[in-house]
Amino acid sequence: MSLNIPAQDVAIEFRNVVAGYGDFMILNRLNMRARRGAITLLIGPNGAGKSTVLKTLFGLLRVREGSVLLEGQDITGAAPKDLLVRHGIAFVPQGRNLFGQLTVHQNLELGGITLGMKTTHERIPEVLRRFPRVQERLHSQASALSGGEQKQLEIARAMLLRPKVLLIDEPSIGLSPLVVADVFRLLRELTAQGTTVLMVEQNVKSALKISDEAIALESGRQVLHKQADELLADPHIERLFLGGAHVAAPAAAGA
Amino acid sequence: QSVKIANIVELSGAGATAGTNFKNGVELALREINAAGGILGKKIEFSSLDTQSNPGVAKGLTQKAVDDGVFAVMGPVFSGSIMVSMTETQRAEVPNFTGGEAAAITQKGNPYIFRTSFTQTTAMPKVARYIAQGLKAKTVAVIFVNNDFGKGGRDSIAKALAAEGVKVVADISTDSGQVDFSAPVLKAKQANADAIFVYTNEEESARALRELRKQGVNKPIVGETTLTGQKVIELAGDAANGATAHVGLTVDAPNPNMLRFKAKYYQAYGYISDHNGIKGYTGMYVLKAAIEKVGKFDRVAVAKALHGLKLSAAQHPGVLMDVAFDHNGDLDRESYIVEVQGGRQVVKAVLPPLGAVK
Amino acid sequence: MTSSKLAKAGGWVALVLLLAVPPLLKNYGVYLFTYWLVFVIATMGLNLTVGYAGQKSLGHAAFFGIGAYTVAIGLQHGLSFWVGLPLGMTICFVTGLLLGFPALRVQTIYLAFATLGFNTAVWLVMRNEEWLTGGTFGINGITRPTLAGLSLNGPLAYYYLVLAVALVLAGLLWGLLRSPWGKAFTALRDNPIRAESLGIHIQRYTLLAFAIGAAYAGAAGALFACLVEFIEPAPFTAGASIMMYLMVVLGGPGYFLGPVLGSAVGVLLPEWLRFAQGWYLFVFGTAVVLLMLWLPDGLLSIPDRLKARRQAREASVARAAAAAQHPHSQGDRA
Amino acid sequence: MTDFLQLLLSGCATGGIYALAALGFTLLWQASGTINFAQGEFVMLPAFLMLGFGFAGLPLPLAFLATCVLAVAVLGWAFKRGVADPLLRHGLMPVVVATIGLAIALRNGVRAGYSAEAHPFPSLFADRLFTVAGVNVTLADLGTLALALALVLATQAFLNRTVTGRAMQAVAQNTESATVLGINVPRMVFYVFALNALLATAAALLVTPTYLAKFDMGEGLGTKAFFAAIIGGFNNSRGALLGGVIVGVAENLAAAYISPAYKDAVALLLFMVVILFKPEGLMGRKEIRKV
Amino acid sequence: MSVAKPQTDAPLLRVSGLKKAYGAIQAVGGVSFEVRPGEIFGVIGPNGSGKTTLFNSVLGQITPDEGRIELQGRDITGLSPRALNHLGVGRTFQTLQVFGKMTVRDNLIVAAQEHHGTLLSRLFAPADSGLSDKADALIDLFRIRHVADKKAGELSYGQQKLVDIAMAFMSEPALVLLDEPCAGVNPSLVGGISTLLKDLNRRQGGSFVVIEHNMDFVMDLCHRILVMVEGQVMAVGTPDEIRANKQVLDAYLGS
Ligand SMILES: Nc1ncnc2c1ncn2[C@@H]1O[C@H](COP(=O)(O)OP(=O)(O)OP(=O)(O)O)[C@@H](O)[C@H]1O
Ligand SMILES: Nc1ncnc2c1ncn2[C@@H]1O[C@H](COP(=O)(O)OP(=O)(O)OP(=O)(O)O)[C@@H](O)[C@H]1O
Ligand SMILES: [Mg+2]
Ligand SMILES: [Mg+2]
Repeated sequence: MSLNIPAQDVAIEFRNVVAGYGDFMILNRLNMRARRGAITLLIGPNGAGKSTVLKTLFGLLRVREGSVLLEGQDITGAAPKDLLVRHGIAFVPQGRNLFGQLTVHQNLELGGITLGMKTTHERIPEVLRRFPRVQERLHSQASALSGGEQKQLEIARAMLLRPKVLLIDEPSIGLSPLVVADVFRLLRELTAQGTTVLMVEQNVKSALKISDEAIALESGRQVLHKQADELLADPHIERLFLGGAHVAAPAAAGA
Repeated sequence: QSVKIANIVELSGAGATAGTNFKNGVELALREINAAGGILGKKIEFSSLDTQSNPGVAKGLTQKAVDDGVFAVMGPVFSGSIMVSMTETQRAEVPNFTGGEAAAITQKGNPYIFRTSFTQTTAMPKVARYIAQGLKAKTVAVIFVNNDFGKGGRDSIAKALAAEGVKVVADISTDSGQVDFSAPVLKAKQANADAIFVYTNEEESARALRELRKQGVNKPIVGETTLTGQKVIELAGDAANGATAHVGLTVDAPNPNMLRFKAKYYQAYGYISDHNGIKGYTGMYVLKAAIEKVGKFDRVAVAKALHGLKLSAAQHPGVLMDVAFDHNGDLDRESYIVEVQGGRQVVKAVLPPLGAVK
Repeated sequence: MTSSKLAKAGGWVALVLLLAVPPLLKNYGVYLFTYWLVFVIATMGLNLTVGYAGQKSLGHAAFFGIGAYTVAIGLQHGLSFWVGLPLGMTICFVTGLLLGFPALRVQTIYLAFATLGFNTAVWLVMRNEEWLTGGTFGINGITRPTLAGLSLNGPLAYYYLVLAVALVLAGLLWGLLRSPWGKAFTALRDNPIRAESLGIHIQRYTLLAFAIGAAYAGAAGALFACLVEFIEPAPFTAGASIMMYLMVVLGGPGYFLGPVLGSAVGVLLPEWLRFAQGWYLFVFGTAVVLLMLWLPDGLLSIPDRLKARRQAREASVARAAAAAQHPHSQGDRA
Repeated sequence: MTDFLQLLLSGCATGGIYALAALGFTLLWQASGTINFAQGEFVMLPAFLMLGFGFAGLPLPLAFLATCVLAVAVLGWAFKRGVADPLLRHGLMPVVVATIGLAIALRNGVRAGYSAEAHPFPSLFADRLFTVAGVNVTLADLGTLALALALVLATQAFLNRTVTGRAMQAVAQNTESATVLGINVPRMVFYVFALNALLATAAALLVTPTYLAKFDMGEGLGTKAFFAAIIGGFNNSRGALLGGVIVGVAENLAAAYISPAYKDAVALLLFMVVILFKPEGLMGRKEIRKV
Repeated sequence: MSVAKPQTDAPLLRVSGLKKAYGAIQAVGGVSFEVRPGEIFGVIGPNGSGKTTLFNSVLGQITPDEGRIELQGRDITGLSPRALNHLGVGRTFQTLQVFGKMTVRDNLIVAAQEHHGTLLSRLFAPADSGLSDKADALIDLFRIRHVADKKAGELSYGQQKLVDIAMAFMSEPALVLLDEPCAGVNPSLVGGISTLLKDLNRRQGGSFVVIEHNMDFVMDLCHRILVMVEGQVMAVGTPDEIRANKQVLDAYLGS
């Protein structure tokens, strides 16, 4: 079922967590652990609850039952600001999350609001070196950027924080292959410096290649937790964890 | 045993200030009357209802009053509302006292409607006479507020001035609630008339007076009751000095009854009544006198008795000044030409009632 | 299922009450009921424009006024109410089409601003063009219509006329909203860009949403003029439009019966609060704030809220069951 | 020419008054994404509070300071907790309607609880009259205009130059993103409304001597200010000043040279033209790219 | 999987000399290409290379500065998105564009209703315009039956993406332009989409233009591929040619 992670190496732990939207519970007594200083990949079909896991962890959704632990410390119910400032968690959500009417540079500044302006201004050039495309558009209004440029800006913004724990939801959406590779490389570097990464990806095969462990989610429950390379080597991977088992050959549309 | 009277007035919306004054006057009178044993031994029950300055609501409330079997209705003050509500009181044969000054109200042949003040058609000739004969002016600039009150006044003064051979050389409309009077005043100034006639509500009157002073206008400024009211003087300060007006009802009238009323009103409500307060107060006492004259609570008889009724302030101190009603329900009594001097209204001339002149 | 049955049952009960209660009331009660129905008609139209089609209109009272003045001026010139009513609706429909054009250029709050300006312009004309509208003196002596020799002058008779018109117009609106048009309006509200790329003629539907809504206001205005038997510009200010908007939002924008409740709050509630004396409008304003806080999506969102909650619970249970049954659930793999 | 200048100057002074009230609209739109239909009442209430403190014997500056404190508590904090917090996430409509209700309640609360009369209000400026090139101006005219300008520029600078100001705008544009970045959303929202309350109090101080303290002063003021804000640019503080002055001057010129009865129509015409051809307002910023 | 060869060589869509600039940024700088009837045409390129701008120009969403667009020989430059839709051109969006407050089923029905009858006849048509069956077929095809009666705005990212794609197919367009259809979609469904497109292409001769960063998908699906870089066409060719193009490898694919 689950990989055994020694207690002192557990960075994130969900214990019987129930959470959802209004009365619709998405996570059903979810138990899950992620290893410190590693990339843990969260996979599962659309609607499995992957994004919900990240939102719950980051305090955007209320935990109805159970508890969430960070390095053994109970952080259930903590506010996002505290998680960011005190626990060093950063979150890059799915979809658009920019301030469209502000410039790219202003977006970056806001990303560093918890650091103070001085530190932020010091770090911005350093981060921008990683994302030349964003650098070129520094004084454009953020809503004018292309889809992929916006995503890059969002990731760059999170990097300013030098987080201890990075939650990143489908970074590859909209990114061109070279940039995806760059971002993945960046994530590896972060873990080398001790950052814990919890990543959701549908681009499973490439993501597995750079991940340490993988957790598969279905209907709000963990259905598997394995070493990434082990999973990659599994000949049944398609069928089992990517929803392959349920794929029927589609009939012709509407005809 | 008690008798109901409904006070249907503008307590919110554009007419709130006028309506509230009227209502306070009525209530003050009613409290006094009840304290003194009521009318014909019966206590008066009264309710005050807010028309929101909206004729549609006024109509409904009048129906409500009629449904409740009130003996008489006091109000509303705004002409538009009274036009609507008085058809309801007429239908139910309920005497109705209004504060409205539009001439049309009493020209519909409604035997149940009665004034509490002059109509514009009676007041304006007096003003016109003062302008023509007192000031010897040949030309006048008219600044009026663009609502039924102001427009009605403008129409009346224009006619009255024409009758006196005075020319209106500028006809300037303003908005109710207008803040900046520089354009109207400038136009009046440009017209270079011998006198300026200002017919707006109290607050706007104050603003107009201030702007007139600011732009250094030194022509006589004449108006009606609303130009020199206590409120205007309070709001306009020094700029009010020198303004002259024909005043039908004023708490500064040289009349002991009026001074007593002024004091009682101030004691009850913490501010000085304007003419609408006097309208409500005297209206209620006129009604009382009429009922007592008839000797019973009979609506039709009371309405009949009111036509042609003459009341003297000596016998009926509550009416404050001698007053007479004609067959239309319009009233007649003496009035004043006042001038603001040193922050006070000073009576320059007492004009006898029209009836006394003829 | 049950909630829609409940709604239907509620509708029937309401209809019976509407038919049977007024005869038991005194004049004032009947007058209030009629006044309320007039506003129901007007806000039904606004609900189409604002609630269904998502066009932020703050100029509805202008159409209300145009309807009222059409009938009043028509009567002055010997035109029967029965001609004035459809004429008023037609003029409003056409004016609505014209007002729709700005809506093609600007959206959201900017559209609200534009319509607000339109309302003020119409109001200025009503106030200043004395030769036509009577200016601030208004138009007096508006008579109520007769139908087939039957006078509708009495309060009750006139009430039933207004009720009949309200029911007919409600029926028409219901049919319209159930047709594909209804979906097109909603699509327009939710995402005009996507709608257009799916071949929906958003210009046409926008104009229609305005024009039809305006026609309803015109009908209401015509009935209003005859109800009060006097009109002046005051009830047709931008402030009146804002009150109508308030009624729609309070009742529940995009809910068919929202205007019925919303108008009740806007028209009847102040009357019920009269016991609070001088404070009644204060209480009313406070009540509006509290209602909004309690039900931000309007009074009629209650059933939806309950339904959504129930569905959410069912979905949760189903999801939990699916999770529990899952072949790969915890423990079956080493 | 002198007459024209006189009108122009008076119009500017009135425009300054409109601008002060309009500033509240632009601030709330930029920094909280709301439209407050009770903005006029937010000026009216402090005016009465100041009068009240005045009666209690405080000199005007002290009364102003005391009112600032009270306004921040009531129009800032209480408004945020009571209205903004629960309703902001439901979009614009419910907030708008709640503020309409609030306006009704405030207006009629003051009327029923205090007075339906207009009350004179002491002016900050001495009653001095200047004549420059034949044009008469009062010290109050000039002072109001100058202070309006200062407040507008200060607000603009605060919103665009400081990180806090920008964080406030960020919250208005995308609350969830702001949360994700660790911006203290509730605090920013409070700042917005506190600032709005302060500006409203300052506006009350400057506006009321002309407008007079009256329960319904907010109605007229609010409408004019609303139009001014739109003409100038709803998402730009400097736009409030420009719009205010345009409305003030247009009214005056129209009343003098076109038709007093239709003087509002000129501002209205301008307003319509602006909306149709530059909906974001003369100084407003256009939003780009939708898909 | 064998793919039907294009039937004729007369172009279905011809774009010539298309340009669009935003200030100093030349988003599309003179792009020309042809899509043949029955062809599946890929558009790839780095982030910000102008792909979405190209789509929006072709589809009337924005007005190009220069250039001409023809559909089956007919000039369609400057036509509105609605007009193009009625000419049989469907599209999907890079950013989520669904009707958030309508149910998934209604989203699909409204997507095709304007293709039936006249404005007036639609006023008297049944609520679903007789499209329920078709909608259900697509719901099954995209495996969103369990959320078919939910409001589209309450779905997960991937689910909304599927709804968006399904909508484009409701009116059976002859040409569909898809902007990153696979972003955020589960791999098994990516396969499903691919199969669907091939199927429609083979059976009904449907033509498609696809922007995608998922190279496996593009290379497997498309007959020809256009590579855009910095608003210019870098290469056009079959997947094999593109894969072998050194320039493309450097600029976009990586090795
Ligand atoms: N705001 C919301 N309100 C109600 N239900 C929601 C909401 N957001 C998501 N859901 C539901 O929660 C479930 C899980 O959503 P979630 O976004 O966590 O999925 P996911 O695993 O991230 O999917 P994807 O791969 O498509 O992003 C879905 O069934 C979705 O319908
Ligand atoms: N409205 C706009 N204003 C200014 N610049 C714009 C605008 N729209 C697009 N751009 C710029 O034009 C370029 C092309 O954008 P486009 O969205 O077409 O790229 P794309 O190829 O679709 O990229 P991606 O793969 O990231 O989606 C980008 O650099 C973008 O910043
Ligand atoms: Mg997700
Ligand atoms: Mg793109």
